[in-house]
Amino acid sequence: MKSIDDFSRPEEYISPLDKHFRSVVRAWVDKDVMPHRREYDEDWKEHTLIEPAFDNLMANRGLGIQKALFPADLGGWGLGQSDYAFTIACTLAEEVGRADTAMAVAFMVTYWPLTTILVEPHVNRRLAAEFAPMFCKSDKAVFAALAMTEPQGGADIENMELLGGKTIKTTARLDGDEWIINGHKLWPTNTGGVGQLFGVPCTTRPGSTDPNDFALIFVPADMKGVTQGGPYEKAGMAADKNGDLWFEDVRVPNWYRAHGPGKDAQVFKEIIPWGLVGSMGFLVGAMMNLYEVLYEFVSTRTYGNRPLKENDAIAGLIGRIAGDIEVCRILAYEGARIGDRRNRPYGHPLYSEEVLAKLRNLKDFVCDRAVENFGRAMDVLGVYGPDRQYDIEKHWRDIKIIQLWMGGKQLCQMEAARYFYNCKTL
Amino acid sequence: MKSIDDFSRPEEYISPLDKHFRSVVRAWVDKDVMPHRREYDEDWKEHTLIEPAFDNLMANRGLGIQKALFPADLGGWGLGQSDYAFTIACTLAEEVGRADTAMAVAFMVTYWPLTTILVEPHVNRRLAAEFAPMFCKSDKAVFAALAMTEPQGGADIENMELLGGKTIKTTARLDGDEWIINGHKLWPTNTGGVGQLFGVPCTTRPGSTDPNDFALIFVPADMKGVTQGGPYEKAGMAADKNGDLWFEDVRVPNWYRAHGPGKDAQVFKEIIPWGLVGSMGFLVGAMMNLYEVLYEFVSTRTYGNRPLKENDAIAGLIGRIAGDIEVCRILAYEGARIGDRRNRPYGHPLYSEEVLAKLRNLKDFVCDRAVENFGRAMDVLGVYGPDRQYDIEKHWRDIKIIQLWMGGKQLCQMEAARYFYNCKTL
Amino acid sequence: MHKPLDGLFLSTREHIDEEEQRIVNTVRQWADREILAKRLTYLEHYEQEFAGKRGMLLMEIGLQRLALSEENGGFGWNSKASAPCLAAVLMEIGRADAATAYMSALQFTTILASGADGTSPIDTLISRFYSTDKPVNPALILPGPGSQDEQTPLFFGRSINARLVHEGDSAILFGKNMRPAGCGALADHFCVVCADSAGKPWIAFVPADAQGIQRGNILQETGLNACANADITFQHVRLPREATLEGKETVEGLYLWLNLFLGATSVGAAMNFFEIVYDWANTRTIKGGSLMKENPLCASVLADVAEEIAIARFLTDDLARLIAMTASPNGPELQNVYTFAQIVGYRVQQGAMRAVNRGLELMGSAGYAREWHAEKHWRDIKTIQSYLCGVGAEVPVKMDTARFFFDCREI
Amino acid sequence: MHKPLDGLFLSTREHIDEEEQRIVNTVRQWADREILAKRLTYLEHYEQEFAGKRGMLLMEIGLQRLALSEENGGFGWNSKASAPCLAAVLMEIGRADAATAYMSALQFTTILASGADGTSPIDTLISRFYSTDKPVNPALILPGPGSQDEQTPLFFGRSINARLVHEGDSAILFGKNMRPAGCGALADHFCVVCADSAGKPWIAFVPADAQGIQRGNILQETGLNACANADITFQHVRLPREATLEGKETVEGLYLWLNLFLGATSVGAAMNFFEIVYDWANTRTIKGGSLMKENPLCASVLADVAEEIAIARFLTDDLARLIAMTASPNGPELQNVYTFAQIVGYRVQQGAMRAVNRGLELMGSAGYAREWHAEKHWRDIKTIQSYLCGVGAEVPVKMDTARFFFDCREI
Repeated sequence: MKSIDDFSRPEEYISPLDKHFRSVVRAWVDKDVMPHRREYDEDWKEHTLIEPAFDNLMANRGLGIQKALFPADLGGWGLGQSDYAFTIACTLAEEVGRADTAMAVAFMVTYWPLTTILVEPHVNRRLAAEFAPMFCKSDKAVFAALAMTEPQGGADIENMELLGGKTIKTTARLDGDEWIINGHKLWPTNTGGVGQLFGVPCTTRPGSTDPNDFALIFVPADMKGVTQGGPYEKAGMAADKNGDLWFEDVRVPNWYRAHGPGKDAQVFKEIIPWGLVGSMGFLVGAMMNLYEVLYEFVSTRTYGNRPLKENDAIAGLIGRIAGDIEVCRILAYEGARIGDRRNRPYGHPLYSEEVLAKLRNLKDFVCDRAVENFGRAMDVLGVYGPDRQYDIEKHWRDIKIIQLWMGGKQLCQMEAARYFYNCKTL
Repeated sequence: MKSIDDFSRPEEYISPLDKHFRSVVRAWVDKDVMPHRREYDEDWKEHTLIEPAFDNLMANRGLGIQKALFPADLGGWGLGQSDYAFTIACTLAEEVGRADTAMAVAFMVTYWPLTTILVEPHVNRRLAAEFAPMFCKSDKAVFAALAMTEPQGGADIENMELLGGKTIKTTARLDGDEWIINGHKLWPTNTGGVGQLFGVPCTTRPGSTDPNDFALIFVPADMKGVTQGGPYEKAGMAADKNGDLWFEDVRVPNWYRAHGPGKDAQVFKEIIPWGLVGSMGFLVGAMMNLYEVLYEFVSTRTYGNRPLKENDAIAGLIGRIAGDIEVCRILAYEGARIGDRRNRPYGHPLYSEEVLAKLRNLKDFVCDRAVENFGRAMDVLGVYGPDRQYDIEKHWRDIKIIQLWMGGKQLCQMEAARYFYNCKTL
Repeated sequence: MHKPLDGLFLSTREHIDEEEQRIVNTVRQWADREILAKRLTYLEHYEQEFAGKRGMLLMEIGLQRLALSEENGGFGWNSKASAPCLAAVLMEIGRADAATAYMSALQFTTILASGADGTSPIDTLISRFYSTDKPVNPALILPGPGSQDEQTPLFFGRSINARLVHEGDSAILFGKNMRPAGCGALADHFCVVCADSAGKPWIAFVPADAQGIQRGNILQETGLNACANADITFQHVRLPREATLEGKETVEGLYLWLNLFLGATSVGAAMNFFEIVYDWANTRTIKGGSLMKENPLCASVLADVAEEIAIARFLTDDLARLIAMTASPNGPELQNVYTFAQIVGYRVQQGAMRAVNRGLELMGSAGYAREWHAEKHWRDIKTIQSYLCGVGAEVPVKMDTARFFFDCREI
Repeated sequence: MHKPLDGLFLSTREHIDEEEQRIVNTVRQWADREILAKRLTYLEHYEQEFAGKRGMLLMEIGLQRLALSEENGGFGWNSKASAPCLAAVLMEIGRADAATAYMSALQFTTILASGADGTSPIDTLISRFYSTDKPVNPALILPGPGSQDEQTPLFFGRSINARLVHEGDSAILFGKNMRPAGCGALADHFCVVCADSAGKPWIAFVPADAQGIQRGNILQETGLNACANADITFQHVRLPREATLEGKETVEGLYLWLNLFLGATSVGAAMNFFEIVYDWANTRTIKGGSLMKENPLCASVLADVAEEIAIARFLTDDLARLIAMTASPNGPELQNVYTFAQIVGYRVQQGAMRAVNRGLELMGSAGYAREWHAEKHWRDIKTIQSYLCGVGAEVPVKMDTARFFFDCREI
């Protein structure tokens, strides 16, 4: 049998650490996730099964991967300094996403706000030192969240290009050496009770489009005035809790702001590429699992009394699925490399229109292929397609949300169009 | 305006020579092809306009690019020895294909049979020396052809994996120190009167599937017994002449066979990756031109009295077209790199199932996107879509043939399925 | 949304008379009052409240006897001419709840595929079974995937996994761990496509209380959650001979009805999805203030939603009319209508699914949250689509199509 | 191929009577005998031989007067109720030659969009124009792309590039370098969508010999080569007032007919493409010996060809029936049918195009060589599709759809 590792990657881009990361995470997946993932849907509220698995991946008592971005001298692995940070992120997203994309997103979103203060060239040493113990010394999985979305406006915050933050309703007011934060966020990954640190985009002057008025402020969940609602019930992605988040006169030290006026808006733009590359990694991972399941099914079940895969028409159909996985994997790693080129002479900064538009386009493309191919695969399984025991239907429910998040498909389309056609009014 | 060069390529793969090749070919395209290409359709039989342009590209009096693969000591440029041979081929295919994919295929197919004797590690010095003067010293464009297809069987010859050559009807019989060749080929690029050297796949034992009985023999067009019919009239691709080719007791020296028993079958398999990467390059080039034309149209023509591109729905549609071009370009260069990895420890030989299946898949994918996007673009132009002055409809007619050649879409699908699902009976 | 759907989604229905339309309207009222108006309640207390509503539909409104012949105590919508009316009714139920419609679709399929002529023994048998004051839960066991290690009789490539042996006046049924298209866990009867020892296909009507039936564990499935499913084993299940019906044409007839009824079910569900999206697009703002529906890109996605549903509904109506036409002496032949039923059936599911997938793109997390109900339609329709495929996605239908149009003999 | 197409591609046509069917059959005989049987000859000597065949169709068989009212000397297929028959006739012509059918489609559109009531002045005017013994070449100038540097009146977003000024009993027409949807170079008349000074749309019927008309050079276009096209300029072209018709509804009506007729034309061409593919698949061998049609992958491509055509034909028939239904007092409203006509029109072209694109995949170089004729259908249908889009691909139709279904006001 061909293995999932036979799908192409751009070999010249791969980190020397890739093999190591991949193998330890895959071992964890096979031991801690695969045997239980079919029960995750019923565990959406309590995370009785899910939490221990996270501990084994993220915390000190397990692989300890939650410290990866922190500088080595603060107890982390120093991946924030790596030339391959995006490529490794893609690898991790793939390996965890293969088992459960919700788990992958919950785990990786923990890095998300931290990229703004831990990844070269934007390391904020003081904040890094402040939060390092929380992540590097814990025997429990510790989750962070990026609290973007607000009740009105949906994807508006992600639409920084167009709106410049003018719709942000969450406010930060400087009072002496403290920020006072007020606002209501909803749906961030790692809320619903699990988040322990929030990166909170807010405005210092409501209605302003001046980037200097945009602030990204870190708020530990145990500060007074922070309230997390319970998790929403969703069609899938049970391992990722989402809920409401209220900030009521929450006070944090003034140096909890990521970088300061102007720079905050820039680093906020720079998180988008991470989210897009991660999304592609999740999808490719899920599709690699799709391939494994499908391979087994088409080899053992029959049409016309011959294995499905030996019927030329079905072979054509499943061949297209495998071919799309191949294509998407190449694109995901090319996307990761676009990120890793950020510090190179022939690369572009993460906040550049070029990087944002190209990654939006690739993410949109990979999402479409994933939605299409999981749907097709369920039909190949036919009466067995909707059965959770066959593992495809869970992915089918889960991956649709990847298409919908971060502003969804239409925002991707608009950013790509703006870039390629120099549109002025979209 | 964004330029066509803003579409992504994997920067780490690009040859140091890329910039040079690209600029000289683009200058030739803009001077010798662009002003005349709208008249090429009527020039399909005579090539009155087309031939001088070829001379300027290929022959000594022009860029002399037809000698590129020959070793430097034989008067060529030595690209057969380059680590970037596939990547450069992709670049050339792109640049010429941007103007006219038929021209691109006619020019590049000249290299096609020659790859089997001029590219490392399969250089046949004696044959190289024999044919070098023909290509390196001419002031006229000199065309070679690979005469595969036979009247019955269609794509059967390209389907070597399955049929092992058993359907080949063209025979080669050794008579003393000469091969005697008999057979009928049709549709090869660069026949219809223009071919001066043919690579002829034939069998030394009709009906055999033994690779040792497969022979690839070079036949100059002026040998006794070689007859070329006139060019067929086609829906497009006027710069590429195709016709019938008859061999009647044609005698060539026995050392005109590419390499010998076994090895010939292997090098014949190895031509397929060249054809597939070239095909992708042609398509990406044509799509880059599509982007140029479309950009202009959507910027100057209106819907709702605003430029088409400023309507969000049309922007979404044309954004998808640009996004697909981006995707296809990444895939084409990744495909080229798969070829250029052939001599590397982490690469695979050109004849391997892995390389063939993956490139078939990529080519199939890029073809589908091209057919789809040219069709869509014509509709964006609406009443102007079918007008040759807008340059898209010609590409639309031309690129469909790229989907159909080399065994067509279904053969690609089958090879990919066989590889990914280990199918035994397809 | 406060617009009549009929005014939006045109139909070429001309075969429904006033009496029939009254029944359609009654079902619509049931849907509006009993289900749609109370939907959020059901989300929390599904089991308790919802089952009763289905009872009201089947018993009080009487839908369980709708497709039974008048001779056997039914409403008499038991002929091919009733196809448009039955489809119209299922659209209305599907709009309220796809699972409820799905079960009625299986009921109708069972009844009509078995002839429903009012006189044959099997019709009498089935009619008696359905003439009860409790909702009957039906399940279908169709030809579908085979297993690597066994050769089965085939219905156009699909494996027939149940075997039938006739013994005098009895028929004995065998089959191991067969996967029904839904409802296996709660079925009161099975309608089973099986094969005799010569490989010829039959349909068998199997009451669930017959001796020798084993059910597997309840499966967790994507959608149609009210149609709890489980694998079924028949171990020497003895039936009266009149509970079986012979022939390839019988099975073709079954698919013909099934495609129509499941098409109507999914179109109904998709129409309610349209209503949800309509409300969303008419209240949601984007880009800091403008209504979503006024953005051309969003509008083009909305158009996709409406277009796919409109086309799916047209095609469903076309299929219903074609079936009705086969009742007339100059009507088209069964083999022909069978092929079209397969094509239309698969295209309708595909269209409905695309409509929902596109609509969800605009709803962000609301599309995904249970609360908004959009995701239920998405899961339900997908489940119906996969069930109907049987195995190999659309390939079996493609093979049917090529066989008919191009005279293929070996595929 | 030696099978009757009607037996393969079912239709739900019920509105064609025997008399009407006879005309359809006559056209089919013309197609078979005069065109299909002699196709290879035409390839070489198109101009000389082919024009005469169109004359035979229009004059001897009389199709030029088919859609004229009886009052004005026509056959009387001039009402909405004739939609199914007219579509059926166009399918038969399209099967023989899309360009010939295209020109008839433009004739029918001109006549029916102008009322064709047998009494109005414009109907009389047009009828007189068509009552000649030479084939009339029609051209349409539709709303479409605008130019960056000018604001034009709009028909639902599409630019109306011709202007109309009324002066007493005359109407004066202006317009510069306008691109007709085919036939501009050889038109005997133009049917022009134009706008008055208030921006209100009109239709104008313009004989080509009117003063002030300039034609540009003949364009080289993808397909429909017999419909030689050229840009048209109207410089103060004076028409009698009765050659103009007012109102948005008039233009909606024009699109409604155009979508139906071009749909029928493309479906007809696609059906002949089906016949070509049928023959190919039944003779071509692959994989060293087996018939192409017996390979499941090829069969699934063949199925796509048949399926797309079958669905396109169904939808065309549906649209024809819907139009016929508007003739009855309880029929659907124009705005509604307009939207469906746009949807169906675009889907039919898309389906026909996909059928051909898929079929070509199997034909290798034969699909591409002029000799096999497959490529002509491919070019012709693509040309019709692009013409019908007008500008912006399917976006204008999507906007129409969203506007109707979701009450958008600003798009």
